[in-house]
Amino acid sequence: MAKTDIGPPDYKTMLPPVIERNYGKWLYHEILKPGVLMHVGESGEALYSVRAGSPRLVSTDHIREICDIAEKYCQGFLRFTSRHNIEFLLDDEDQIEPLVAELKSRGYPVGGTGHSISNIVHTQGWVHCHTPATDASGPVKALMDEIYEHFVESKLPAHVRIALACCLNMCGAVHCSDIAILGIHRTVPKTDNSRVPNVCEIPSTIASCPTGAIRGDMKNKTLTVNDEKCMYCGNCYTVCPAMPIADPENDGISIWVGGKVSNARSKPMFSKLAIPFLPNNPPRWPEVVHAVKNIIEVYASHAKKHERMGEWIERVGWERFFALTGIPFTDQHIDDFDLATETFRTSAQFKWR
Amino acid sequence: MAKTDIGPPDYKTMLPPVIERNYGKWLYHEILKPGVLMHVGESGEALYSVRAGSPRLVSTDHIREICDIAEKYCQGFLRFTSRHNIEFLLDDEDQIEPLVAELKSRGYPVGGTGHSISNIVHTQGWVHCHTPATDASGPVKALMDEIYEHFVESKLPAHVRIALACCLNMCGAVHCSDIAILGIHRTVPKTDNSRVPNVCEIPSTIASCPTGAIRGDMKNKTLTVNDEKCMYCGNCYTVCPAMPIADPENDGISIWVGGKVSNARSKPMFSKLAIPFLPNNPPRWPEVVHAVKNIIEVYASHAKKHERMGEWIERVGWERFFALTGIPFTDQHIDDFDLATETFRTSAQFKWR
Amino acid sequence: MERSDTPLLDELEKGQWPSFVKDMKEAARKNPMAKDLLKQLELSYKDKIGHWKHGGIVGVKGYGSGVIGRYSDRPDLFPHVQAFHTMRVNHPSGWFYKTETLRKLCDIWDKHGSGLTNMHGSTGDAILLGTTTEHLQPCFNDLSDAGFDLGGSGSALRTPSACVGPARCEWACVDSLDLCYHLTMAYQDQMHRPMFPYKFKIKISACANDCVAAIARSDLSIIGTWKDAIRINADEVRAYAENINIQKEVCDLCPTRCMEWDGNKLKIYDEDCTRCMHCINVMPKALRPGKETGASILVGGKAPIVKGALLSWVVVPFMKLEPPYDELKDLIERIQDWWDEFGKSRERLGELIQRLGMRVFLKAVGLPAVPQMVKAPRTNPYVFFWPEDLKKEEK
Amino acid sequence: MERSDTPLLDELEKGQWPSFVKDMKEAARKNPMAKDLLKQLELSYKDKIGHWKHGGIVGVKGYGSGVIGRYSDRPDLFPHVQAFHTMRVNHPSGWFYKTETLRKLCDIWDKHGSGLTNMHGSTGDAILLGTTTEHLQPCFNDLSDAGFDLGGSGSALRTPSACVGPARCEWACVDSLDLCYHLTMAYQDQMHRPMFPYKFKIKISACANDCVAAIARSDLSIIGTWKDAIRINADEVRAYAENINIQKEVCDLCPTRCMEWDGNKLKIYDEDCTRCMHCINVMPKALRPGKETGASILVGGKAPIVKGALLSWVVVPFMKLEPPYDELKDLIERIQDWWDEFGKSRERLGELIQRLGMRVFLKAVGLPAVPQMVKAPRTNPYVFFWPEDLKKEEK
Ligand code: SRM
Ligand code: SRM
Ligand code: SRM
Ligand code: SRM
Ligand code: SF4
Ligand code: SF4
Ligand code: SF4
Ligand code: SF4
Ligand code: SF4
Ligand code: SF4
Ligand code: SF4
Ligand code: SF4
Repeated sequence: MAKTDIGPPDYKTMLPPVIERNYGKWLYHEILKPGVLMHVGESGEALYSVRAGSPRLVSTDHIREICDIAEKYCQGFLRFTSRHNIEFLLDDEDQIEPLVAELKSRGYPVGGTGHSISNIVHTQGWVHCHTPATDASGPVKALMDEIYEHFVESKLPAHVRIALACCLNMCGAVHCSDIAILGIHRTVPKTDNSRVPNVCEIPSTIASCPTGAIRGDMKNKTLTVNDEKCMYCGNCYTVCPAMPIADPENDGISIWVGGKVSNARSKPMFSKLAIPFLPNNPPRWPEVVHAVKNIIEVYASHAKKHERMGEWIERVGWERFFALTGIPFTDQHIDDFDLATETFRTSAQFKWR
Repeated sequence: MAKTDIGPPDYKTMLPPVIERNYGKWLYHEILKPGVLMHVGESGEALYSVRAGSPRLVSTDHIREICDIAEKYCQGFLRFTSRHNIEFLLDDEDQIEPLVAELKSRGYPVGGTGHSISNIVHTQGWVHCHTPATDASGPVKALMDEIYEHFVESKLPAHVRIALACCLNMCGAVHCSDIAILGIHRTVPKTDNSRVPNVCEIPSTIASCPTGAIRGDMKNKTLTVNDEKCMYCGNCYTVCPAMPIADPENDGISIWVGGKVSNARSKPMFSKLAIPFLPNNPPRWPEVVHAVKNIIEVYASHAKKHERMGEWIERVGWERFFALTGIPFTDQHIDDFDLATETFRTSAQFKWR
Repeated sequence: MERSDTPLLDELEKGQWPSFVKDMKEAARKNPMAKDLLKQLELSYKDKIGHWKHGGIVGVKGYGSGVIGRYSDRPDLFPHVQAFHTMRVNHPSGWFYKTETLRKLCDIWDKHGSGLTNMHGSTGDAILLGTTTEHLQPCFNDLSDAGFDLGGSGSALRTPSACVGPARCEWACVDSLDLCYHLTMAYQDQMHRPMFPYKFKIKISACANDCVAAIARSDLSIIGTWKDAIRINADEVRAYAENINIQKEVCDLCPTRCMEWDGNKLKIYDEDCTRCMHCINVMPKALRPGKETGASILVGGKAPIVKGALLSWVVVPFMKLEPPYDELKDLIERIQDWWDEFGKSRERLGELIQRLGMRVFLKAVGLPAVPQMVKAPRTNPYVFFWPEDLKKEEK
Repeated sequence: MERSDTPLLDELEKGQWPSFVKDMKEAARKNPMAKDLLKQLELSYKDKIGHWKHGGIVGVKGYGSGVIGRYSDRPDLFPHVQAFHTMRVNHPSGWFYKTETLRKLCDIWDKHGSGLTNMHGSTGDAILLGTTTEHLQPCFNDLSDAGFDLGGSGSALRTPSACVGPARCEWACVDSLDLCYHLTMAYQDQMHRPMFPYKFKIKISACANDCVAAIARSDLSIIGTWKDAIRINADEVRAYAENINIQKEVCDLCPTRCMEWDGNKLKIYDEDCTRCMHCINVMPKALRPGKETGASILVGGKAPIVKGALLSWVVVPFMKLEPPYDELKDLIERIQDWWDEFGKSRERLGELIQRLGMRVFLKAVGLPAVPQMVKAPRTNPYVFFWPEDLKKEEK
């Protein structure tokens, strides 16, 4: 019988000796070049981390390749980052260049540090989930190919964090990203009332709807959606499989901007709607790639140093953001959920554009 | 038969000649001294306005006295301000000093301009309304006596606008004042179900409750309040006289700070809760007077020039405001109505005090 | 010395600020209503509770509003205020008066009422405080003869009000007084015969200083502004520099930081200016609003009841406002029609928009969505699409 | 040349960024599940729709969570992914691995699953992507033997995660890794046996840069901070001054403007500092967090479903955090007990507090109200009073 509740391996057994010795006693760091960090301890000892990009959806052979590299240069010590990059941990400065060279030759991008675009946090999409309105890995790959330079170089005004979630559940918390790419449905779920009695609990389905669009008939065990109140979040489908919502023609992607998580300078902020809808256009989602690149370029050429996307927009104003990016403003940009009034312009201060 | 729908007298017939001549063609103004404004037209002509305080609740004899003065110095032209002060309108500079002298001798305070505390906008209170939780004119008089110097002088960092409303209906819109004094009830209305069928409409009474605390029984024509959900707003009483809420022992006053209306520098802001409760202590409400003076003094000694109360607090932080004023912070300060989450500190940025 | 009937209120005759108790006593000397009011108020000061009953519906012929009914809960003690109704009287725009007009008002009120008034009520009306039911109609007749009319109450339009504007202020971007008068005259019917879901208030400030607090307390707030550049008088700027620190007091407090001062010349990047008025306020001799003036239209402002207080928000960034104000009146009527159709009883315009959403409102009244309407776009992904936004489904 | 089965996906092998399609093909070469996954994904690319059915409940003995059930809606076409469940595996704190450990994981997964993984999932688990129902238990057995355990799913605690913290970062104010490991071990039961109203996430960032995005995506967010002064190395400040504009890049961007730089000396008014990290971030050699370190505890963060997204907010401004972390664990348990008692099904902690109010929450968990909990006090006057706040009524 397998042991249960043993928890994960103790991280202490996973740390390279240089970390063990300097644990909690680091003094400062420097970014030696994009993707290469040096952390210096109070002891004077240095740890070098080389960060490489990853598609996150990786095969066991790919992991073994990473292991091979780590064994060759890092005594077998490595880590993954909170954005799913790979970090090779070295104590020997001389190994940096050979490692970087080998990584490049094997097609691993080295970068993601400082004022760059790091890996795109993303989710399952069509690879494994049941509620996606788009794929995850595909748009990420298509986009990273096009903004590759911003991963391997560090030439933006500040960090730009991009995330993608394939449905409104927002796994990965795209809601606080400089640029969020979000799969959305746009049509009302098609309730199959013949299945409802078997697979759905009526009260919890009703409760699942954020806008109260679902009415239930307890006697006949049926559910009805008020089309006018439904904003296609898909939450009812999560609790009731008889309410599928995917719709190949009308599902797609929305783009959100200006969120952040860190407390540096400004407080954490949610991302705000920039583009309500772009079509799903596999395999390379050109409309999405184009839209995101446009936003990055406008940001890069207008923001001041250290200014995150949201900080820049707050400074110049949303009217200016829409003018500069050429993105049309629509009634969909205006909040109409619970806290909507907090977003209304309750002042006479605004710019003409 | 009296003519109906004739509307008010045409304002054009009420304007002094100097205004008629310079209407819409003013060039600039100067505050010659507290309470005395000079407006200069493109024509070079000047209009002088002398502003005097008023209790607002005035007798016809008082109005006649004002008329006497206006006739003596201003050819019978005067106006009232949006804060219920009286303005005497002169075109002869030489009349200013005699006018000011006469006003002073008759007990009219001259001031309220510039960085002063102007008249307190207020409401009916026990003088005429049916829902007050406190009096209006009384606390205003008691307070103005104590902060008189701030009306007749102009030595604060910026305008301080004080308003008082005797119940949550907030006539006069105290909700955007530098300091708002608000009458509040603190006990649940006592429903008289014997009167409900005659004087109340059940559905509209239920609908009147912001927190959904009222249940109705349509058959027996009764109303029940869920004590736990009631926050004593008194709105049910407004629509249903059988639900009186006044309670001499527990009614009183709350103090709110940091609101503003103008768009100058910062956007208009609501006032925020400073002191949840002070007792009704007629005739001079010493606790209220003391509390407001304390807030004014702390503000006066800490804010920068041109910084309104709310702007100062936003700059230094609410934790600092409570520390400097010595006002205790309680769970009542934390919002728990509809938009509460918008007020929570969703960041790691704060001061220790 | 005689013992006073009103020992508590007497305390409020002391002190430097003008005393309402003095005014009440003045009136009480000649008027029994005022006398009973004073005594009832003293009782309230003793009991710490009001002594008025829940208001009743009283009025004048042909009108459904303009009078607030009021009855004492102790008519046994204070028979002269058994009925003590308030009359709300339309004020002249900007609260300008000639003394002869004011004197007429006083005479009428001495004849029919308590002799006590509020100059003015918070909405802006001249408030005639306390008369009997019988006196309402005769009082109204006299008012009407003297050229006065009643304001609003109940589910009706209220007397619009306006800042002093072009009559005395160099910053007026619209003729607030004329517009106020025009709207007051145009909407007499809506004011006097309640037919809306609830009250509706209009206030006009001729610039962003908002001296009538329009944004905080009107369902429709009109705030003057301009489209072109701030007018700079460079010499006067330099003159100010001798007395104030322009960098600190002006440039550093500009919300958009769109000004540069090099110690000699002031440069404003007008495309970034949000016309907050601060720089102009501090240097009125040196700076003036631009010449292409008009107003922003905002809607939804109100006090807390029922769903919480709202400040008005922008729905039309810029509208030229010139007589006969047709564009504005059209808009007001489209807005009121929609509110009238969909608003529940006691639901203010702002609350209705809150309930149904801006997109529904904008479509109904025919206004285009623009970024100036929001502080920021939505953060939640609960986005509705209009049917016409979608591709036809294949099946 | 042979026509490819996956012409659409093949397009995603092109380009410079590492391709997941390459990995899928790699796995597909030896694994039929991976092969069918690839083909089903191609179909999705063609159809623009997912081909997975609504998840079912599957698991391993004794656990109610850790596995996400998944079934193809085209088992006719892709029989090898008819069942294709994901296993969520607890990661070592900070995602540190020795290669030997990783290799073990790979071997197990080649034996039991598709050979495809996510390193890592968004919550932080090592995600083993796709196996059959029969393989779940044997796979778990092998994982357990290798020292691994499952993470959470359903209405259970999720694997806590932490920033790299003291292992590599000079700014760590708490031992995020040790705390993460400690909590993960302490709460194995809550993680593996769903008994909450909904999911519960804990994330730990050892400073306010929040490198695990704790504030945005955990019900309980722990963010390191300090109470004393920022440590300044004056020489290093001067050294930075040669490369950067300290006034512009540091002082002017300080959110509280509490720094003064005179070209030679940097002065920080620490009582005004909100420890945002910006100045330290820009000059890591010159500035360091203080020595009196601990963490702020925030609660309520979550994604939009159902009531809208929330960021966590402060409930304990400062807590010292040292093993055995009793104060913290007490608090977590009090919070979870309250949530457990009052939370509706699928109601996250933040939503429950939103529904019942902070005052009820604070009282229940025994925390004092402090101004650090709010951006600003309430603006609406709908204030509740506890019965004990009131005077006894006389009648
Ligand atoms: C490795 C990692 C932590 C981990 O446990 O895995 C990490 C490591 C460091 N972060 Fe971070 N951060 C990491 C994710 C984050 C995240 C979370 C995220 O992106 O999802 C954030 C919040 C992002 C946001 O606000 O949306 C984050 C916000 C920061 C900041 C604040 C940036 C800002 O100005 O807003 C700093 C400070 C800086 O870089 O100047 C920072 C600084 C650092 C430093 C310099 C800390 C140090 O002294 O070692 C590390 C190197 C940064 C670099 O890449 O240049 N780290 N950092 C994560 C790397 C992710 C990746 O692969 O790219
Ligand atoms: C007479 C009056 C208009 C009226 O139609 O009656 C008026 C008149 C002027 N206001 Fe005002 N304001 C008047 C109520 C207001 C209000 C409304 C209120 O207080 O309820 C506000 C909004 C207050 C708020 O934000 O809460 C208001 C915000 C301003 C401001 C912006 C102040 C700020 O920095 O926030 C200015 C600009 C300034 O004074 O520098 C201003 C400036 C002025 C100027 C200088 C305009 C001018 O050039 O003539 C006038 C003399 C001001 C003075 O008293 O120093 N006026 N002013 C009102 C006098 C009320 C009183 O008796 O005290
Ligand atoms: C007389 C006056 C106060 C004063 O002393 O100045 C007043 C007095 C009353 N107001 Fe008011 N309101 C007065 C201006 C206001 C204002 C300010 C304004 O209009 O600029 C407001 C806030 C702005 C707004 O409308 O939102 C205001 C918000 C209310 C409310 C809450 C409305 C809301 O939607 O939140 C009520 C409650 C109601 O309508 O049932 C209310 C109700 C009342 C009633 C009619 C009491 C009631 O529940 O029926 C009061 C009658 C008192 C009496 O016996 O005379 N009064 N009331 C003001 C009208 C005088 C005038 O005509 O000039
Ligand atoms: C695998 C993963 C995405 C990924 O590719 O990384 C994931 C996948 C799913 N998430 Fe998630 N969530 C994952 C991290 C998150 C995160 C991020 C985090 O934990 O830091 C969030 C946002 C933070 C939060 O919890 O609020 C997240 C918010 C949701 C929600 C919305 C919850 C809410 O309260 O708003 C749902 C909906 C639900 O629970 O019914 C959801 C539901 C799901 C389900 C179980 C679908 C469902 O409706 O039952 C997905 C299963 C996919 C599959 O077939 O494998 N997932 N989910 C992540 C877990 C991997 C891991 O264990 O490491
Ligand atoms: S975001 Fe939605 S579709 Fe994507 S993995 Fe999460 S639950 Fe599934
Ligand atoms: S999709 Fe969302 S909004 Fe529409 S009925 Fe389902 S739960 Fe409600
Ligand atoms: S604030 Fe309340 S009590 Fe005072 S006058 Fe207005 S409605 Fe009456
Ligand atoms: S007083 Fe207010 S909260 Fe209490 S029952 Fe009446 S309407 Fe509801
Ligand atoms: S609102 Fe503007 S225009 Fe009107 S009086 Fe005030 S400052 Fe002058
Ligand atoms: S009006 Fe306001 S925003 Fe415009 S320049 Fe002057 S201070 Fe700046
Ligand atoms: S959160 Fe702070 S302590 Fe943790 S890794 Fe990031 S910068 Fe370092
Ligand atoms: S940590 Fe942030 S708030 Fe504190 S001094 Fe540095 S920049 Fe300013």
